[in-house]
Amino acid sequence: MALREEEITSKPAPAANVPEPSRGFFNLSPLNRRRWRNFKSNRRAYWSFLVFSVLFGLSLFAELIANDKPLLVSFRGELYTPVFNFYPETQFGGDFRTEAVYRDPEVRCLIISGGLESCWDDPEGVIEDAQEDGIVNGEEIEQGWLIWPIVPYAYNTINDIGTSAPSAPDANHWLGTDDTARDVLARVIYAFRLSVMFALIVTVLTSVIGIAAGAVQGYFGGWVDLIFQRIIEIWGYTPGLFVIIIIAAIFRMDFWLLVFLMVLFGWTSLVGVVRAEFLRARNFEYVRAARALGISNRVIMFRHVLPNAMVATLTMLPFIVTGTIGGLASLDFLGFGLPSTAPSLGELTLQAKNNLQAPWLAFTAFFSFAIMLSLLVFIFEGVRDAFDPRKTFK
Amino acid sequence: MGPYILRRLLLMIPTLFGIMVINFALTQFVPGGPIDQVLAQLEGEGDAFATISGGGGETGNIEIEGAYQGARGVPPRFLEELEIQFNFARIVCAEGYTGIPDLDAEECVSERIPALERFFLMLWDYVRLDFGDSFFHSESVMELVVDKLPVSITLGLWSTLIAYIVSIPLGIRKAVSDGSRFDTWTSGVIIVAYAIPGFLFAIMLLVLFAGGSYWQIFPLRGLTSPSDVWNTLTWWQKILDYLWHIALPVTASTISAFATLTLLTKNSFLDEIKKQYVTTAKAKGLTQNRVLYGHVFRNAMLIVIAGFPAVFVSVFFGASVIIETIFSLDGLGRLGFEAAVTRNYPVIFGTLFVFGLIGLVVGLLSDLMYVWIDPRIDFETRET
Amino acid sequence: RAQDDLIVTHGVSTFGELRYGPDFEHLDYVNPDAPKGGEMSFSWSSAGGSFDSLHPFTREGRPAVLSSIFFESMLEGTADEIGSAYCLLCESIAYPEDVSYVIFTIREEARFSDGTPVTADDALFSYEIMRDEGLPSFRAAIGRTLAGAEVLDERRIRFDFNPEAPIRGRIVSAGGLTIMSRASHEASGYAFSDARLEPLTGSSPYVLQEVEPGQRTIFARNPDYWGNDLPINRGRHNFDRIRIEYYGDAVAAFEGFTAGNYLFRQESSSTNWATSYDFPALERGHVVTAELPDGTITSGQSFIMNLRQEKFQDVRVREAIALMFNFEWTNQTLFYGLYEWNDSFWHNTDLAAEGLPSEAELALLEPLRDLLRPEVFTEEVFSLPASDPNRTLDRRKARRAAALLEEAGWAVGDDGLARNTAGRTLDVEFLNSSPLFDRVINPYVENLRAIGINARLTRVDSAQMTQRERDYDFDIITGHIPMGYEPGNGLRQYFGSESANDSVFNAAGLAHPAVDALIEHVVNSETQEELYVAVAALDRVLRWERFRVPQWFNDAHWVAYYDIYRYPEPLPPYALGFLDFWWVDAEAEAALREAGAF
Amino acid sequence: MSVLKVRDLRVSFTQDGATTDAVKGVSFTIDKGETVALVGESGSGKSVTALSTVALLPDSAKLSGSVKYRGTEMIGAPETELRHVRGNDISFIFQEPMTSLNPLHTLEKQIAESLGLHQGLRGEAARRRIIELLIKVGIRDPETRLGAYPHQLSGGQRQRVMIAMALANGPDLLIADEPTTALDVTIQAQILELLSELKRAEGMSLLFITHDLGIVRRFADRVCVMQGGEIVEAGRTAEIFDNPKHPYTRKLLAAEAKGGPDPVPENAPEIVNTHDLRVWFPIQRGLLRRTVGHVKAVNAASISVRAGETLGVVGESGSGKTTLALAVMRLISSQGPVVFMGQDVQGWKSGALRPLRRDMQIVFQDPYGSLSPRMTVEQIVAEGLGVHGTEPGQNKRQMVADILTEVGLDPAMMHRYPHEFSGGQRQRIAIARAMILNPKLVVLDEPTSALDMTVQVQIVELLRDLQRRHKLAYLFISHDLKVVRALAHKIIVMKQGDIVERGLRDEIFNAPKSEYTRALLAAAFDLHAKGSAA
Ligand SMILES: Nc1ncnc2c1ncn2[C@@H]1O[C@H](COP(=O)(O)OP(=O)(O)OP(=O)(O)O)[C@@H](O)[C@H]1O
Ligand SMILES: Nc1ncnc2c1ncn2[C@@H]1O[C@H](COP(=O)(O)OP(=O)(O)OP(=O)(O)O)[C@@H](O)[C@H]1O
Ligand SMILES: [Mg+2]
Ligand SMILES: [Mg+2]
Repeated sequence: MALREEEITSKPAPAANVPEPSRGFFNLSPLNRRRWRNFKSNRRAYWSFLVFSVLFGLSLFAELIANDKPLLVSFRGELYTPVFNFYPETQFGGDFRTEAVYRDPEVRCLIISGGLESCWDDPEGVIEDAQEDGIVNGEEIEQGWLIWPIVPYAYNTINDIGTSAPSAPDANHWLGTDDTARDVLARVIYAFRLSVMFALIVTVLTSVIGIAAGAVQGYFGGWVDLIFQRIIEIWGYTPGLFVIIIIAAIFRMDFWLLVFLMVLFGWTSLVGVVRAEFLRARNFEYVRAARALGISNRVIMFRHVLPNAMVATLTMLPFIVTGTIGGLASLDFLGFGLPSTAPSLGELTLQAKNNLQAPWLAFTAFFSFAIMLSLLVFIFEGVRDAFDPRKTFK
Repeated sequence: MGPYILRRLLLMIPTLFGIMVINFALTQFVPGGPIDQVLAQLEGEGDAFATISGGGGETGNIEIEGAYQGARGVPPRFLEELEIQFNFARIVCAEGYTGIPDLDAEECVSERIPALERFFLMLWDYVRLDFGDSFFHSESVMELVVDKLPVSITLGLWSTLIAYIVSIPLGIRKAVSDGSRFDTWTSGVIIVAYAIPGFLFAIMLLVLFAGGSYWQIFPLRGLTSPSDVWNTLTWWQKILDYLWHIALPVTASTISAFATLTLLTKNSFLDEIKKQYVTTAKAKGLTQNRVLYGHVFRNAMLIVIAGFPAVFVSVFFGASVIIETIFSLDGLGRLGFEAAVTRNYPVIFGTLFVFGLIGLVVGLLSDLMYVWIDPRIDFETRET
Repeated sequence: RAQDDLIVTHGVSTFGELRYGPDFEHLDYVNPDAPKGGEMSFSWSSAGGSFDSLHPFTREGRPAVLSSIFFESMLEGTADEIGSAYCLLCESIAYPEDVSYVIFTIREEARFSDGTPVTADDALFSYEIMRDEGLPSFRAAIGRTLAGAEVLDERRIRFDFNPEAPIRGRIVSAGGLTIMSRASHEASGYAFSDARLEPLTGSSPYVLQEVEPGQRTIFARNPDYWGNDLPINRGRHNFDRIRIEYYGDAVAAFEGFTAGNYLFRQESSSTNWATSYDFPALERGHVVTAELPDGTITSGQSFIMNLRQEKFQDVRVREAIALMFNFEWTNQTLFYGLYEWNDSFWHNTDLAAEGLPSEAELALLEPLRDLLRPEVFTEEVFSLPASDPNRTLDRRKARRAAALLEEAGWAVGDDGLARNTAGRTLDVEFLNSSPLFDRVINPYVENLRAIGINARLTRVDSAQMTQRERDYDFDIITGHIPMGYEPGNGLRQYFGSESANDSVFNAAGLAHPAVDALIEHVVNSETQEELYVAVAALDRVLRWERFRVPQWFNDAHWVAYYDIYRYPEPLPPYALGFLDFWWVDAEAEAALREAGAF
Repeated sequence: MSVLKVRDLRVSFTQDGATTDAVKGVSFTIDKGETVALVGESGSGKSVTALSTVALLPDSAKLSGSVKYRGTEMIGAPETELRHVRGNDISFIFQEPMTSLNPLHTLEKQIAESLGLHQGLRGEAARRRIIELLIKVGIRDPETRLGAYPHQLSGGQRQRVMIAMALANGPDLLIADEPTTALDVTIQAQILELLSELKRAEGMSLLFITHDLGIVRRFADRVCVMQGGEIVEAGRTAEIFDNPKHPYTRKLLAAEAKGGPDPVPENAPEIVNTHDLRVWFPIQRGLLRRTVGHVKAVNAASISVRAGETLGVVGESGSGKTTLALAVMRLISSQGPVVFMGQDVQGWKSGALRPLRRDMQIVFQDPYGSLSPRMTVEQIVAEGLGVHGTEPGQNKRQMVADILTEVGLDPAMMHRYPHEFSGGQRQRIAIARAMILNPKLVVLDEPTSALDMTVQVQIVELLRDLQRRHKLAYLFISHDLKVVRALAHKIIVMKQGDIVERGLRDEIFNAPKSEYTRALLAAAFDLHAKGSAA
């Protein structure tokens, strides 16, 4: 074994220059790239993430997917976009100056037939006639058309279903209708967006505040902890319901007000665990080492301690998300949530409870929750793995 | 530690005071007070549970007892009496009036008591452990609470216990076999269980296993059989009877509790299980279970175990109104909900005070538990 | 006063003849040979399905259902007459021509359930305690009618009436007083206003057998009941036991029925009635369902507009709003077509106004012509046109409503909202505390928006609802305007100007001099004809005011029961009587028990 | 028959897509009663080899080859079998005792567990045996120490607990991975004596991993020299020492920290000075944790270090060296003034102290514990730069790479997490982290304990070089008197919290005054003398 002297020396040749590793992908640092790779190698998490993103992304365009206004209307040769613009019925030769109700046969007839008078008597007949050959009663008409979204109902469209609501799924209403004769599918699409947005915003805010508060308490201890904890205790015993009633009596409930209220009463939920983790972690040797380095407390808390105290937070996050949706539901339940026209998964669940004879409501509610929660849990599991330095994938 | 505990105990006084102040202040602003509620009830409305218990027709209430004849309405005098009864007002009599203050007397009038004074009167009563009477029950607040305890304890205790007993070992196993098929399907199951909305699940259980349409296995309501049956049972039959009754409600209130706890356990374990000291423990030749339960457990379970007392209390507070309603159980959940809806302030404040106190003590205990679990923990500042 | 001036009778009626003479054998609608025995059981799940008191005369505590079952009163009404009452505890009623007082003579054999005789002193006690410590509404009613009472002897008591009290209801209201035993109250150790689970002693056929709060109450027939042989009691009180099961939740209660935990059920939800009655016991024929006609007056359930608000001053706006409620669609889509429309304030009775005003009505209306709308005289009484049941938005009605709005100065602008000349939108808020009504109001709101009204629904909790109602801080609420068969003083509370700003019953805040005048006519009418005419005129005027949008009512009792109960046919118009004159068919019961139905 | 037979063992770690071959085909055998020493470069795969014998490597490791314990194959053996062998037949002393003990178990519990498991000893019997063991490994007042948690022990004490734990069951084969690095020479001697005793009495075999060639020479029967994952040379101890064949072996044997520190200029400013510094740890008992007494870790320590000067701190294990260091760094509370660059920083808030921190750095005795597990080495080393700012024109990454190179690490490894390194590598990371800031004062708590001689020499050179260039002041704690001699200008000797002697380097080494110092020196040089004599 002939080794040359240089090879033996344990001192590697001085690295004259370490090139900046190429930062291709999203410009991630090597560490983040490693995390991203870890995340991706958890197939379950990765797919969940994709599916969730797609679902949420789609629901952002709910207005184009489920709406009771056509996407595009051609009337007398001109194009209209009812989804984005307000057109009174008079625009199409009708008699109301309020917004045209496009799903009304009369209005549809007016559009298709280019504004025929006979629409008032027999809209269906005229439509059929017009679509057949473009000639109604022997007269040539300026044929118009409407392009509908996939689901031609909005979340608050009250449908004429001909039977009693809630009605079972059928060709028109794929998931049936709810107890107010509104299309369940359309409501779920909007509800998914609303609930998820709501929950994500609330969760992000509550966890940021909650983690910060817990971290400060646990890390500094002493009087900071004592006083802060007391404040939280006092806060914890504040009857949120009453505050909400008071606020609701003063303002009209809307999305952002509810977000505010939920955050106001939700941020304490993480404080306890984060505080406990910090109380423990601040004794670790590496925290001492960081302090010896002269790193500021803030950085120590968030760069050194937090990642190692993240378990609880990451585990709880998906549950906070769904818990928030559930909280919204209970508020709806008591009548302090969003107005009952607003689409929310909570409202759907309540309807399910009150209409056991209409199991499609329960199934829809349940599957929406189950799918969403599973996706979130799996995603956060992946995130946890990605941040686990010891995680290995085979 | 001694001085710290003393400090915490002393701080409970201002904390409790703060809690009471905030709550009292808030109730001053809540629209609709107890008097409105009395009036609503006298008019046959104001059923606090109408929203929860469901049912009810779209037409007015069905009157079983024929409505009494005569006009409806409330004399103003009655309102005054109510105000006095509810301690919103008191009778003051002109000077020189002797005898018992009475609204009927010429010299006496009812005078509203300022909020601040009411607050301190109330606190003074509480300090003397007098929690007053419910506005609506003709029972003292404490009696009410004691009446409702068995239900809450039953639901709370059992579901908490079951949740812990199942979730912790399950979480540990999942951590050990992270990524395996077992891990995946158990995750699936607990998530699905969690995703079922609790009250829907409760109703489903009720309809399936207690109603007359499917399998009539369990009773529909109550904690035990009615007293005529109950009194004939031997003690072990009583236990069976009790278990038989609580099976459905406890299942319903436990079902969703597994998910968080299991995953919390799993993730905490995952974090610890690869640390150096675990290798040491393995090198000692310990069985896997002893490594897991003897070594990792305590390190991993800080959050879970330390949270236990808090969970225990929250079980009382958060006792589910809906589960209680569905299974016709009269517990604190319903008491609290009803009190909030009917603005039954003595009950609200009384329970708040007592539970607040218990909560604060338990909070302290749980902090001490941290120290017991991990002796490195203390609560002092690190400004050395 | 000389005894012989007095009219002595076994019963009284406000107008006209008594149906039953002094020597009647039994009430016409009962089965005099109904077998005694068995048990009637039903469930209760409102108010949280619990109770903590068996003392219904105080505001404290939550009294159990039927907790006044223990008590009887001097007089007893019947289910096939209006305004008649017959002696029950009393042997005879005696009163002077001017009805300034009434003397009841208590039957010799009348006994409380503890065996002690019912005395005039007990009646006095009952009167006094209810007057001084009873529920405020009792107090108000008693105080208004009765001036005092006096024990004449062991068995005779005299009640004096307030001279202002309308003559019509005097005797009935005195005779309706619940009679309880003074001794039992004094021995109870409770203040009268305390809630409690040991009821006061009464004289009725039922006594308490078992009470378990939150679970059940059982009332048992008193075998020693003193009045078993009274003609008025024949064929009645047939059940040995009445059992009431309490459930916290409506679904649980229903499941209890399907499981045979109780055997009689009256359904109140249209959805349930239409969809839930298909469980095994029913399919096996153990349970039968029936829709039994209900001849009672409706409760006047309506959307009520708050006339105190500027925007509702114009009757055209009110009519436009009313037009947009599509009852037919609502009924078909939301209620399985089970309800009826209650157009009149006296719907389902002979008192309602119809068509053009009659001569007699005109006689009352003519003097008020200046105060009234011309259409009252010229057109048929106002009634909303029927809508298309298949479409939420009835274009015909919408067009009419839009035109009315426009006429009233609310033109629809470029944003699709109606605005007045000041540029304000027409904001209409529905205030509601019941989640059940969301599904009714939401489509209505959508319809209103379709004609440019900026409508919305606000749901609040019941305490806040009460407060806002009392502060008149609302636009439209759902309310009841329950009218009686013999309306009287109560009308002032509902429609009188004096109550417009201090009564919750006059929710609309109606203050209309013509209405006030007509109420006087009603109150002072002395014969049934007079009354009917006056009420019809009032109904007509009220309806033309268009301040309420009638909702609906149920013209039948929806009942389901295990096939062991029987009832006399035909049922009387004014009561279902399942606790009163139904009975158990013992054979059928045995058969079902055999079959394992319960 | 051989107790352990390793054939062509290969271990590689897969992380981040790339594989690192840590062990590349190692073969050796250990016979009954034999001591085999595994020496070699830091990071050459010694620990990994040792751990793989009873399958204790992390999941990311892939191993092949064969390890036979008394004829039974260990690689791929079922868990139950391994469990039986572990702790009972093969005992382990881990390289990093600081992190290897369960932080939440008391000392008593940690040892009792092994006893209970393999010998069924419980209660009083177990306790007696524990005390006996603790006395054997030289822990003072064992009775009072039974309830102590690892964090309340000094580095050396923890290591001795580790040893006691490993010896508790009288193993057949003891694998000792640098068992004496944190021990002072007297205790070290005592421990080695104990091991020989066991060898003699019970025929225990030993796989001994160490950097201390003196010990190897005195103690081992055979030596395997490892480099870069391979055994480059193996043979009987005497042969290897007398006649090393492989160039690396030759180099290793030749390496020794020689020379002395450069003289300190007369007028050098004083960087730090303490006067009667005192640290007493309360002893708490019971649920309420009442204070029942104090561990007087440091009593009235007065020290002073000038720019360019090195103060060596030596003394028995548990004598308060680390505590003193932490107190000087103001990382634990203490009483008495700590004057840093002319300012008494005692009682300053951490915020006020922060700007000064750039000038005072510390290398912890437990490098593993002092590295944040979720940060990469790059982040760890660069962190201080981030706080205190880099001078313009400097590239952080480049600076990290340079300092890593200087401490002998491959900069390519800087994206790894701390747990992916060997003990010695981690120690060097800790040194790099402190040095990158160019501080004025560096407290080095046993900075070379896990380094092989060649690297040690390199580090000593580096330290000297930096001191020369930047006039650094060092507070240098070590048990290795040779390194102390090579670096320190002044020396203090500590014993049970007191400074028992202080003086210039030569005074202490040549004319020790106190009894204790004499004993210490005797033990040290006697040990080594014996070693070189053999
Ligand atoms: N988990 C791991 N992942 C990746 N590489 C690792 C891992 N553990 C060890 N290594 C690498 O394997 C090589 C051998 O490490 P080992 O711990 O066996 O060294 P050693 O000879 O014990 O060194 P020292 O004397 O410094 O303790 C080192 O280069 C180290 O960086
Ligand atoms: N947090 C603590 N609580 C109680 N005692 C402690 C604590 N930390 C250290 N000690 C004790 O203080 C004494 C001094 O410990 P220190 O770590 O300073 O020793 P050392 O000189 O560094 O020893 P070694 O050479 O073994 O590292 C020891 O007896 C130790 O047990
Ligand atoms: Mg090593
Ligand atoms: Mg030390």
